[in-house]
Amino acid sequence: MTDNKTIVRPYGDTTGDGMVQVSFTLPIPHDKKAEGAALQLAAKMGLEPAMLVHAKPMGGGFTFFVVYGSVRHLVELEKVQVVERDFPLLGAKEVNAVVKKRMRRKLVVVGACIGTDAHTVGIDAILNIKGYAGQKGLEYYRELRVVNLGAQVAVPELVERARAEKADAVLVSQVVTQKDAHLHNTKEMSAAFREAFPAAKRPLLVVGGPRFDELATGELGVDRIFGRGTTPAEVASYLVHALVEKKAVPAA
Amino acid sequence: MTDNKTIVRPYGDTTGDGMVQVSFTLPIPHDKKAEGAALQLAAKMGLEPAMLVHAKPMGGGFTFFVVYGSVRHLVELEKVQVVERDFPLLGAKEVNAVVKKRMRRKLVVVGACIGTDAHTVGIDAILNIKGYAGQKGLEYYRELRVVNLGAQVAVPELVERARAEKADAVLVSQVVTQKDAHLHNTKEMSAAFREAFPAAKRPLLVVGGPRFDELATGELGVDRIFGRGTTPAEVASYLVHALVEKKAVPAA
Amino acid sequence: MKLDLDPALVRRARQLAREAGAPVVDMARTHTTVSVERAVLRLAGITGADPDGIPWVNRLVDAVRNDAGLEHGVSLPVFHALAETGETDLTLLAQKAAAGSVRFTVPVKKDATAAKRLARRFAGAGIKQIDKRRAERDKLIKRHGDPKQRPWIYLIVATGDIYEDIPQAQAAAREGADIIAVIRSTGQSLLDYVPEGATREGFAGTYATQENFRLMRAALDESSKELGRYVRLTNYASGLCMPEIAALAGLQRLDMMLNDSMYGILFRDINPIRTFVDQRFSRQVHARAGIIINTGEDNYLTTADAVEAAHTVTVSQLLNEYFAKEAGLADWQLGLGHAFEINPDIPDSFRLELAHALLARELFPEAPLKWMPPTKHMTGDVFRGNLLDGFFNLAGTLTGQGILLVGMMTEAVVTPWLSDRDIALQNVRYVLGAAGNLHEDFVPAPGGFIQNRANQVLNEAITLLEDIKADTLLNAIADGTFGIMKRPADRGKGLDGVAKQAEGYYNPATEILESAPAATTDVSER
Amino acid sequence: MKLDLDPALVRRARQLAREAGAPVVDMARTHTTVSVERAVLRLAGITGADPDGIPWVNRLVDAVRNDAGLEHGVSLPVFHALAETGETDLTLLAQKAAAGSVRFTVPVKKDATAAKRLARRFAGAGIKQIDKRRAERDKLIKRHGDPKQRPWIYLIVATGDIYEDIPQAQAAAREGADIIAVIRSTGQSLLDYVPEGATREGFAGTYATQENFRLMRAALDESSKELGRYVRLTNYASGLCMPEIAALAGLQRLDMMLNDSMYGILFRDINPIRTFVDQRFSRQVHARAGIIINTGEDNYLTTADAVEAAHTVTVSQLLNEYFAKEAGLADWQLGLGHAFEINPDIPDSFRLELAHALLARELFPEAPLKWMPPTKHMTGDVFRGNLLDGFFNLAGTLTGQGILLVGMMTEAVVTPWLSDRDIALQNVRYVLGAAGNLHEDFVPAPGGFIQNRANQVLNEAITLLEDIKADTLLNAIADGTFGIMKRPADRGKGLDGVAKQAEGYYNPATEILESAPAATTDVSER
Ligand code: B12
Ligand code: B12
Ligand SMILES: Cc1ncc(COP(=O)(O)O)c(C=O)c1O
Ligand SMILES: Cc1ncc(COP(=O)(O)O)c(C=O)c1O
Repeated sequence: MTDNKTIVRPYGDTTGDGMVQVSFTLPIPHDKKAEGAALQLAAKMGLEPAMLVHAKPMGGGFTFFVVYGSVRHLVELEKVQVVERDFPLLGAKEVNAVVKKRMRRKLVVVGACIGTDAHTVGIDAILNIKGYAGQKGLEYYRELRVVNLGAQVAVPELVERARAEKADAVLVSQVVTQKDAHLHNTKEMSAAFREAFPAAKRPLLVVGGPRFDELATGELGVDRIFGRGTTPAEVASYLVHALVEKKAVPAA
Repeated sequence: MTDNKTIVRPYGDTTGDGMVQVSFTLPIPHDKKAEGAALQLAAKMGLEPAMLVHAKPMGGGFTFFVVYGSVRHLVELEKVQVVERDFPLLGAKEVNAVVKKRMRRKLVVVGACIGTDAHTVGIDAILNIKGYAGQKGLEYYRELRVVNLGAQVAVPELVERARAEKADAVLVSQVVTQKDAHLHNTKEMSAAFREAFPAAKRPLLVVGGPRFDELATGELGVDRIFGRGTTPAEVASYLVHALVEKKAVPAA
Repeated sequence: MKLDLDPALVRRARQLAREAGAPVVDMARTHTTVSVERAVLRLAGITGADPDGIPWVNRLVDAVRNDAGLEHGVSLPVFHALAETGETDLTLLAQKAAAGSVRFTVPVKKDATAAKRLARRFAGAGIKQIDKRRAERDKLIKRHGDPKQRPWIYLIVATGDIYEDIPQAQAAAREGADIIAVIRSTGQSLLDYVPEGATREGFAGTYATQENFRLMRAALDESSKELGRYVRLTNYASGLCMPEIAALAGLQRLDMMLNDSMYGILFRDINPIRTFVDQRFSRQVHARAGIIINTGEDNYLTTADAVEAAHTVTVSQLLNEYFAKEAGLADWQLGLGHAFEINPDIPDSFRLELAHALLARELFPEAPLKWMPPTKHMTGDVFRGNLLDGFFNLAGTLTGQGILLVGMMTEAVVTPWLSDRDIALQNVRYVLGAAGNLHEDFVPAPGGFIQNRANQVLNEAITLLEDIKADTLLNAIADGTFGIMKRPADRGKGLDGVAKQAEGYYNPATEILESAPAATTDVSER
Repeated sequence: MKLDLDPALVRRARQLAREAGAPVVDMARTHTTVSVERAVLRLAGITGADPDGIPWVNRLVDAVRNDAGLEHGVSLPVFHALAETGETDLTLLAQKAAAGSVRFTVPVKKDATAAKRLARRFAGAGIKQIDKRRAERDKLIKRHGDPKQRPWIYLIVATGDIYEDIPQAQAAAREGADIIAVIRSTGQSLLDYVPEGATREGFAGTYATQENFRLMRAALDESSKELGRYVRLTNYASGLCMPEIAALAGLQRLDMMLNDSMYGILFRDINPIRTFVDQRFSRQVHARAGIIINTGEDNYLTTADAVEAAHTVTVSQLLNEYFAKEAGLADWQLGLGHAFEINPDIPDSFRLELAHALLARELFPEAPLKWMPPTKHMTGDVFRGNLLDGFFNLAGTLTGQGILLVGMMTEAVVTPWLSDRDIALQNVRYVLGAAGNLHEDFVPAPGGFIQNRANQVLNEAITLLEDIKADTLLNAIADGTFGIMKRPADRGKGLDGVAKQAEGYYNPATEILESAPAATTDVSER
């Protein structure tokens, strides 16, 4: 495999075969027409030719399908957009040293699961000493002061605490995504901070959770988004980078 | 579920949510960019928003992905094309009666797996007395004479036997589809029959197997295609319909 | 018995649980909560909500509390006022109270006696209604029959919209589910009221309301008839409204309820005292209604490690058993929870699961144990997920679990899709059909890995129970003993809804529930 | 022994197989085939193909047969001609013969003695090459080690293109495969010659050629080094060129070969006599090369029902064992096949699988049984497919199988994709890691379902062997006893390539293989 490919296709068992697997349910009873409908959808998704390999009626009005086939789409690697880490990954010592030297006070982080979300394991993985994936959490960093508000924190309460604690950064976790709960809650949160703080004083807003699109900062009004498998060191390094190194005034 | 819907979308857990599951491999090592590439492909397939829920590096240069998301495509039921059964489904008795009365001789069927394909279970399911899905095969029909040539029959041999047996219909099975073997073999077969017989004398050409597109008769040069789960009665009924009822001269 | 447990050790474990739990029961007997009081009034017939969606029962209890405090219970003031105003309907009384035209006082002497009598009559009517529902259930089970196999197959619906939930539940029943659980919307458990009416707007779950209960139970009655098998319905009592939801469940003939003595404390940060008080009353109601409770030990293993913390599950099961029996529940009503949550990558993980599952089975031989699927170690790799679920199902049948909560391959992705449920049920059908009798050939080697592990967990549980007894359960909870969650007794939500009972506290429902024995359901039929 | 089989019955079964097989061995000893003769010449060093791709060995044997017939073997005429023409290279001789400039006769007397000596020298060189390869394998196994676990993990690649196969095979090895099998292109087994060179154009498999063997073996040697574990390579001997491919496999240090005494007859409609003759010679070569054979009983269960026909698998295994031992193979070389092909929808299907698998295990305690995954009842439902494969893996480890052919969730869809293999290996790793020691707790109930079923199958096998002995094996095959395929002895492909040996028939390779014992490989290391 050479690394300077710029266009690739999905790979089943031969380079360029474009093969993918798809499954879905249509809300129609199983018959030939339903199978045709499934193939129509596969065609619209770009599978050509598509093989309908499984169709299972479910409870009367629904049918589940499995389709295999070759997608005609090309993946253009040069056009791929990702949030690459644009800051150096630091160890705890380095983070502490930078904060101590440049801020001359503790960097204050306030964390919470907002809305009705009670999944604290993710934010705890980042904040608690215990940490994640073998790395200690931010509480372990001597020069950070961490206030973890836990689960189901209402947005006004979060804003108040952030103000009271003089938070440099607010870290929010959202795990439940049904009906886009995570997006609604995050937007509500960032709007509240924008309303409550003048642009220059607003704490850095960081949101995380397994189902975010890391590119969506603009849309959600936050400074950074962290996804699946984030480690504490990444977060700490980012905070130092954004708050100390860049001394960046977060975009309003 | 009403039956007069004309437009539907895939169904995850709510009407209209459009949710589908997709998996594929890209021939690139796993990193953030690869995940972005996977999301790009998902977007091209119409998933919007797409959630990349699994990425697994495989043997260095490949990454496997699982993506969930909502496809924007609509399934237009009115535009679905299928080969609906356009003939009545007859019992063995009726088939025998029609052949006896209208043909006044036995209807001759020659069957084979052609090319290098040795999967006889499918054609045997249609032809052998034992049959399939509780239905007896064509050998059981008193007024049909069945010559089953078995596996890996070369096309010239098939043409010769069809001529020698005065076949009314030739039934060909193709199960192996890698590199479109089934399509190549079928085309070769139909071309050979077209060359060997004048249009009016050419036997009815029927092909079957689990991965055919039943709409592809024109492209493959055959009269009918049968797919997954075909039953002997369907085939017998079709033969009677095409050879006796319609007295159709198959299109050249 | 495949584990060869020492009966003396088992007895000791149970004795310790009793001793560790007793002070908490004393506390529960001597306190009340806004939700307990609201539950009483719901049993007494109050319904409906104000134009803002706040139930009249909340308005009424708040009004009473304002005027007369909570410590005497609301029954005396409310029924005294009812008699005084000449009303016959509690809902109308609540409306009047909301309009400010009624004031509440704690009656004394003759007035008190009269109010008690009235309260007992009203509450008694509600409890009679529950008895009727229970008899109805018995009749329907007789008519349609119980599931043919053990474990019973338990399936979740969670669309957020009761009208999407219903067809999905019916489809699931058709595909083989014996029990349907309607998951609640996130956040409901922290609401200090029970929403009203049919709802379509939940997140990752559907609100638990009396009307939703009714709609779903009616739909499943249809399914039971269609399928010739009584399909059970489950919902959640846990949360700030545990007693009220228990009452509504009894009134709408739900069949099982999630009801854990500590879940609310640990996972919803509800005040410990509030929870223990609410829990006891709600269990008394469940006992009466013939409802099977489901406890929540599985949750501990999502925050703590399933191997390290295995003994905390055992301890919690023993405590849940003690609290449940004290509240009047019978063995057949104890759906004690445990889960298949060991990291699948560790060596012998499946045998460890078998050891833990068998330990629970043999410690609680008469209880319909609820076996919960892998969640923590599920990933977006849905193919692997379905495989893990298959081994979970296998462990369930090999160790004779009573209730199998069906795992979904999309556990780490979405709340279950219709097709996920279908695939999951197919998985269960395969495993139970192909290997449902394999327990006959499953004989843990004497002194071998499985027996040793089970005995180790039991011993660790006993040591922990000794510590808890010495230190008190409330302190143990404060220290993060369960699920690594630290919950001090003076913190957490809902504490302001708790009151120590005053002299003369009166609760007609408790009185009835503690005096008359629950209607007998033939246990052998369960 | 978990099944409590009656040793007298087992002895009887084995005795009957010997008696049923003996006439076929006699037949094999007294016939030769074009492919046996070509194999001898390949051992003697002929290589390459004419411009049309027809190997020179085919051209040469055809020429000899034309001039002198087949019944004396080709060695005498060929080496006589070699001596006569003064050539030293068989390939050049073949080219001359093709050009019509050599004619072949069967030498007599002194000429015959000289030709024999020459033939023995040439063939001996090839066999020495095979011995060298075997020693090389032993050395590499010592260096890199054998897999740590049983069963060994066996994986298929089948892209049709050797240059796609190679990276896929290496990726699979990295993910845990202990054995890589390169599936052959459809149709190759009916070619009466072995294609030449590296190939990229197979359908649903890659051509078996000496060069492809070499390329893949070299690639896997690299992988072995990288992984610190000797990765074995498998290909297919079966088909019209069984003896030649066996020779090429020995020369290129393949480690295992598909080699069944009846597969070609039943599933490729190859003439029974041709097959039995070819089979014996090819197994003698495998014996010498230290190659493990894989038999094909699994295939019967794709056309016949796995429950009804279970005993035909046992019978075939016993016959395969007899033929193999007669040809010089040792127990550790007998990868007898069987498969997980019972309809998963029938009750207790998994326990039936366990019974069948354990029967094979206990009948052939020293053989590295090859356990084949579900194929027939796999469907396009890949989620269910992965689950079934998991239970297949579980059955494999519970019953101590030697070689696990890894099942693919896409069995009913496509030849395996890279990702299918990865998912399948992950499945195997989970099952072996989580439940690899569960056999300790798997104790079929005495007189229970599993023991009864195993004994029933053994009894049915004995009855069938008695019938076969009475009726002859050739007639039994003609009657459709195996896989419901009817194959009369006078029909099928390749019959014209068979000749009864004449007086004075000479085959230097057979002579060497039957006299000198195969190099000893330390069995305990396997
Ligand atoms: C553990 C768990 C629970 C526990 C939570 C315990 C606790 N104290 O957190 C319990 C049992 C209580 C629970 C309950 C429920 N759960 Co839950 N739960 C899970 C489970 C199994 C694992 C989640 C987890 O802990 N992952 C491990 C952590 C480490 O990963 P993570 O959260 O992704 O965090 C990482 C990154 O995302 C990132 N990150 C996350 N947050 C943040 C924040 C910042 C600032 C940064 C920088 C990074 C960051 O860093 C972390 C480390 O890498 C998942 C299923 C699964 N396997 O994923 C379901 C799941 C999340 N739960 C779900 C649901 C629906 C619920 C309930 C609502 C069900 C109900 N109606 O009763 C309830 C109620 C919870 C509520 N009100 O929110 C759904 C959500 C569906 C959806 N996509 O909308 C899931 C996916 C299960 C399912 N398929 O239904 N759950
Ligand atoms: C049984 C089987 C075999 C048996 C075949 C025995 C025999 N005598 O047929 C054996 C073990 C010998 C075998 C060998 C091989 N097989 Co195979 N085999 C299968 C298997 C497990 C089942 C196929 C089957 O019998 N289906 C049941 C029948 C009833 O279904 P059907 O064929 O679809 O037929 C129905 C309809 O399609 C239709 N129909 C079919 N034909 C016709 C014809 C007419 C005229 C009509 C009207 C209808 C009709 O009616 C039938 C009844 O409804 C499939 C995997 C699977 N589960 O599908 C692989 C499979 C078909 N095999 C496969 C391969 C690659 C091979 C090999 C080439 C592998 C190798 N290189 O060694 C070999 C060689 C075979 C060869 N030369 O062709 C691949 C094909 C991949 C592809 N899509 O290209 C599959 C899909 C497995 C895989 N994933 O790799 N195989
Ligand atoms: C015992 C118990 N109660 C309640 C719940 C759900 O609680 P909530 O509705 O607060 O999310 C669970 C979690 O599954 C539980 O185990
Ligand atoms: C023993 C044996 N030989 C050969 C084959 C493959 O044969 P072919 O290459 O003819 O498809 C099989 C099938 O898997 C087999 O089991």
